[in-house]
Amino acid sequence: MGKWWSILFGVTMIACTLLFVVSPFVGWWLPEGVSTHSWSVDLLFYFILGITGFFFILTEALMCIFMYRYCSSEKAGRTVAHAPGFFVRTYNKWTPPAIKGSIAKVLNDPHKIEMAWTVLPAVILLWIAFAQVDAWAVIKYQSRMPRYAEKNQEFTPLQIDVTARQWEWRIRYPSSERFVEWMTRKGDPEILKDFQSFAKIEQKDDVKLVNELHVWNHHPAVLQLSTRDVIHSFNLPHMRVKQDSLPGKQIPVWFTPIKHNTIRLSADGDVWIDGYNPDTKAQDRNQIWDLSCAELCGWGHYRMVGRLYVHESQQDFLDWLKSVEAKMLPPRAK
Amino acid sequence: MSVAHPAEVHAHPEMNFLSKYFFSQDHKVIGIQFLFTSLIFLVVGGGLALLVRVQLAWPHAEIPLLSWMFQDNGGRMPESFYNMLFSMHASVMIFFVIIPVLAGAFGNFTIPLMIGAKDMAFPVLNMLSYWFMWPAFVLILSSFFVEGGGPAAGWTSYPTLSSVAMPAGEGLQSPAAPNSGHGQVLWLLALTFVGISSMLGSVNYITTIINMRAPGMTLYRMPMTIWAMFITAILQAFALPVLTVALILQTLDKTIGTTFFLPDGLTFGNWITGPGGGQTLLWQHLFWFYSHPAVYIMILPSMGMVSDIISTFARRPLFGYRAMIYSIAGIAGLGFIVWGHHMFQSGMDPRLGTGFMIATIMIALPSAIKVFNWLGTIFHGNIQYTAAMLFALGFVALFIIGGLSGIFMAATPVDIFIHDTYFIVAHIHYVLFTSSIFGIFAGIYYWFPKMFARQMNEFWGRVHFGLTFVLANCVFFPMHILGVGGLRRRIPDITASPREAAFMPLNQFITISALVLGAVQIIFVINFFYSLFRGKPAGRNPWNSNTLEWSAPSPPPHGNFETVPIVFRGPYEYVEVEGHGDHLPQTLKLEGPAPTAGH
Amino acid sequence: MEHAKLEHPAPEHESKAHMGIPLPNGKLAMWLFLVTEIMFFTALIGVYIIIRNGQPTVRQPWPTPHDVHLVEWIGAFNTFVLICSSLTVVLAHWSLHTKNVRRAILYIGVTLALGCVFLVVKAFEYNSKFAHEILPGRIFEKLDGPYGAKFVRHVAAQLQEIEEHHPNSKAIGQVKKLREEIGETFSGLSPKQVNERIVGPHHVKDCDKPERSFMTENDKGILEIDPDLHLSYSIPFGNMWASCYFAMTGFHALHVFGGLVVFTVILVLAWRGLFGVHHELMIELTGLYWHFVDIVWIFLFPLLYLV
Amino acid sequence: MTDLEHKEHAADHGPNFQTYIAVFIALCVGTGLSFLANLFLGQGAASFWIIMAVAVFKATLVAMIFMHLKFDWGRLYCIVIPVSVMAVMMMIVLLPDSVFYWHHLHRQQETAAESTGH
Repeated sequence: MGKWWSILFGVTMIACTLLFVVSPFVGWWLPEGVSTHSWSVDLLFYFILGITGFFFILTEALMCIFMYRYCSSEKAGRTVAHAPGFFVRTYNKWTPPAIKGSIAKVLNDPHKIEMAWTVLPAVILLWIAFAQVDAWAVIKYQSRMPRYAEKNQEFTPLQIDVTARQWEWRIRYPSSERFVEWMTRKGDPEILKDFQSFAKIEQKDDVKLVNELHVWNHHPAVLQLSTRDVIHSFNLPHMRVKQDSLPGKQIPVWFTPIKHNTIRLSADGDVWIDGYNPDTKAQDRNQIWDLSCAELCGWGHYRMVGRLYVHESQQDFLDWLKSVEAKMLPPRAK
Repeated sequence: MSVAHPAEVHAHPEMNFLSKYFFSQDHKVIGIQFLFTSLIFLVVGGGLALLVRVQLAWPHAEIPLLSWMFQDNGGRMPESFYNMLFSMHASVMIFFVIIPVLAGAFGNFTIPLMIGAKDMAFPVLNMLSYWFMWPAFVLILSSFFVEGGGPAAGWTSYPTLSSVAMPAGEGLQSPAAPNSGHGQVLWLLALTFVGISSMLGSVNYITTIINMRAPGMTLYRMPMTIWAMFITAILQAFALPVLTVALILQTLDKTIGTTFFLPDGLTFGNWITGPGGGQTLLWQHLFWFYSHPAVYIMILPSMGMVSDIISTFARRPLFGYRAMIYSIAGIAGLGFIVWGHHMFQSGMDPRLGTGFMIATIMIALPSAIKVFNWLGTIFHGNIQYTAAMLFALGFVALFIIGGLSGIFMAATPVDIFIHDTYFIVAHIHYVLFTSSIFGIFAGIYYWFPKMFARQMNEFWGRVHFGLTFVLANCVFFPMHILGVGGLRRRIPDITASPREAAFMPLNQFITISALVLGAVQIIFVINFFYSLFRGKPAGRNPWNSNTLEWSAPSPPPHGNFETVPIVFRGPYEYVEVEGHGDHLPQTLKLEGPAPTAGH
Repeated sequence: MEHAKLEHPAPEHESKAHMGIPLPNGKLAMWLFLVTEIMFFTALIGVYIIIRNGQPTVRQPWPTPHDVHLVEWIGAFNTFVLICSSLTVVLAHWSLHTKNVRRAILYIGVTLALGCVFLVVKAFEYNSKFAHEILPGRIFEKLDGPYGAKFVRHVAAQLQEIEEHHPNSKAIGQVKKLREEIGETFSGLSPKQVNERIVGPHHVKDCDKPERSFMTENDKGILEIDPDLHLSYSIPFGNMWASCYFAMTGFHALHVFGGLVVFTVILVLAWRGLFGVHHELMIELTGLYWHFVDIVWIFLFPLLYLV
Repeated sequence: MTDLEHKEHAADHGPNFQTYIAVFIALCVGTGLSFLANLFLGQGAASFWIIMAVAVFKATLVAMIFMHLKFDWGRLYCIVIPVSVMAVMMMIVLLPDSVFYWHHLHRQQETAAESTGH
């Protein structure tokens, strides 16, 4: 009867493991990674998944085997025929060791086993920990973020101001004129100042949109994140970006897309198709990338969802920016 | 160098019903009081969880039983009500179920019995620590019924969502979240009372364990339960005051217009808040400075109890007794320097994040040692599958999952994706439900004979375990998959984003499992109450356990032991000895050469 | 492992009633209680340090004691009072130890009196804060936008009251002039200029400097001439200061009050003739608590009044 | 054994009257010193360190002599040391985040904003 329990444990654990094996094939898995961050984040995820998976299977299997093997038999009652010495020796010195051979040398000294299963996991855990440091630094450290090109050969990141409020993302882009100046007049101290003050000072001809984040492919984008009311969390799951925005603070976030999902439908018009899949050349729901809020921010939290549009090239982005500007009301005369 | 103290426990005269069961100063009665009140709250918290699950699985359907409350909303649950549900579910489960049961009920019941004391060091203080819970009970329950309903800012209650208040004279309702008004203030006050109660308890526990042990009960002869309770009490003494300060400051923010957690000039609709100067991150730091150690407060006692139970029913000495103690102490020590891992994405200095990450990942080490030691204990054992043992083994099997999934979130880059998704929900429930609550179940099945002098029905106990074990995995394991898929937590309607809507089938499976899991607990309730009155009478020591409490009569009278027990050996010497079987109680003095404890 | 040191060799002591360290339970528990209290005040002081230093702007300084009507010597006097009370309570314990019960009661009485003096001084301090509206949420600290207009209206009302109730003030001339300048429509002067008139050009913070000042270097603000007038002025981070001040000193005062209750109980016991040498432990524990309250003030005084 | 008993003996007696008075005088002098430091040096790094050092010194004196910690040290160190460590850690560990990091970020942005003349 007792052995039945180890089978129940075993079957349940196997079912759990199988779920992890099967679900990627059903589409319940990491969303497609489309930024430079996603490569390192996913790699580390699989790295940890491998190690933890191995130890999960190892320990659960050992446990089920022990539960099966050392089940008290009804007949024998509560007494054990003979206890192997190396456990008893931990507490008592009466029973002689029972196991012989080379393994016995380790096993017979419980301190050695304990050292072994302390040091080995410690090394593995430290390895896991230090494997993370660089990826984290690249994604989050201020000092590692792309900054304004101070020399001509560098390239300037796109800078966007994102302000969260209950329950929408308000996104502010530089005007097309200003944008072109940023991108062309590199190394100019005047432009540097303008670039650095963009997040602090709003100008009348800035382009403002709600819940629509536009960037272009293979170019770093720096988002200046702030909030007007409560804590929100800027979450781009496909880009592996997540950062809380704090009331009263401004936090830069960056990423570089490696895939685009937006294309111009007609050469002369301003109609853009999103969810465009470069492989199948068609609109695809999986290519609709969301920009959501990941931190509870009130009752509308769940529907604080915007969209991310990645254009194919800088020119496409500029075209789009101009098409939005054209639709905007002309700024009031000064 | 021990000192004889005057008897702290005076002879108890015959008492009437009220002073015996309500205003009792007897640690056992207080423990049982904690147990009963907390089990009632377990039902409340479980009910809230089931409502949460129902809403998640069928977001556009009417809510059964409660739809009359939401006539304006077409019978569907409003979003703010959903937020209230999960906030209260977490608060109730953490502060009114797990902590009171583990520290309050089992701590009170086991500590004097297992160290061989007559009672706690300060019985009146002990009684007060229970009665300080009552204002908390009343406040937290009344928060459901005040204007605006209960708090809806999550159990973490992050400002400014929770703490922003209307301009002076416009009431307490919050412009950010309609629920976070009166309900929030009541919640804050209730938690303050819980904190005071726990602080009183922890001072008492530490004093009792240090100074009230029976002769011969050296520190390294204490059972793991006592070690765990001891270290838990230390954690509470150090961490709780910080939470108390945070709660008081947020209450002041909410009521009299201070701005500790409120920066300047925020905009809510048409209203701009006045000058501030506070910091929202400060709350998170203070809150997690307590609440991360609180996670260990919620798991360490379970670990201790499980160690005792596994050793008893495997009829083997606990493997690596000292390593177990050191690893508990290590978890507790490291637990104070890892709170930042809740805040990796919060806007904290990312360089601090690196430091916190390394400390956090290293905390998996003592946990791993404990798991290996439990496995080492059942290795070559003679395992008896009682209900208590099954829950203890279930604890080990599922704590492994909870521990391993923690590494994902401790790793900062992976946490960027995992943070605030269902992965964390899976993790906390593997640690808190399938570990802490399994430990509680194991403890109840194990100590029930000592508490009430009757045994619970073993057959139904095993049925209860089998169903709970399988269903708990059905409920919580798929949440890992949801998290890996990036499903955000704390959202009432996953169809708001098409990407997340794909997880609907899995969500519905989880909900159905959760409903069945809830129903299965009825077996336990019936078994509990039936056994209370009709159960098989238990002798002093139905499990042939070695620890000290089993040498007292069942139930132990006031003063616990007939004579002061004298301890001669460690708690886990389940070793075959000529003429004694494998049962060597701690009070047993063997003839011949004294059994050196090996250490 | 520090606990190992607590352990004592078992076998010889099996006849004794308990294991444990040679400290009475009460003393151990009192120290553990003090541990929770230390963490409590640490968190409060930590919050204060973070809030005070965490202000990102350099132009808006944290208020000086002068800005918020805090008088250093009163704080120093209160420190002295508490130190005296610490001495008397320890002497009470010492007297009881040397079996001199009457002197112990006397010392306890003096301690109670000193504690009361502390609270009375504190009450006067609080009263002056209330009178000058230095309360959380009531202090004007920004003079831009709608806050500025509110500030001018508030000052105008205060000026009117001064004219009515304090016509003999030294600064009455300036008060009348300022009220005229503000005018009926509250638009005569900008809020920053009104603030400058009140505090004087030397005391205006950088962030509150008006763009055009009508005051010369030699002009004095109204409050410089008559500091007792109840006039609001801009205190950057004043609300935050007041929040911290009241939270910290308030909880400290509550602890002082708790100590006074215990001393009163002891005196009542003594009055009924129940107090004796067997209360030595109780006096020692009360003393431990009282010294802790003293230590908290030893840190609060410099943190709030001096640095 | 005798050593411990001796210690207990000492704890019973504690310091004598003269010690208490000496400590009291030291505390008063300390208070005066910090008051004067503030009066003459004003607010600045020098007076800050003097005043805080005096405060720590005073607190140590009260704890050691008045609270008899010096005599109970052998039994209470395992409570006092951890709480001191925790208390100091609690205050220091928040500084890098809540103070320095945001000072740094904000100053960068502010100088950028000011340099454009707004």
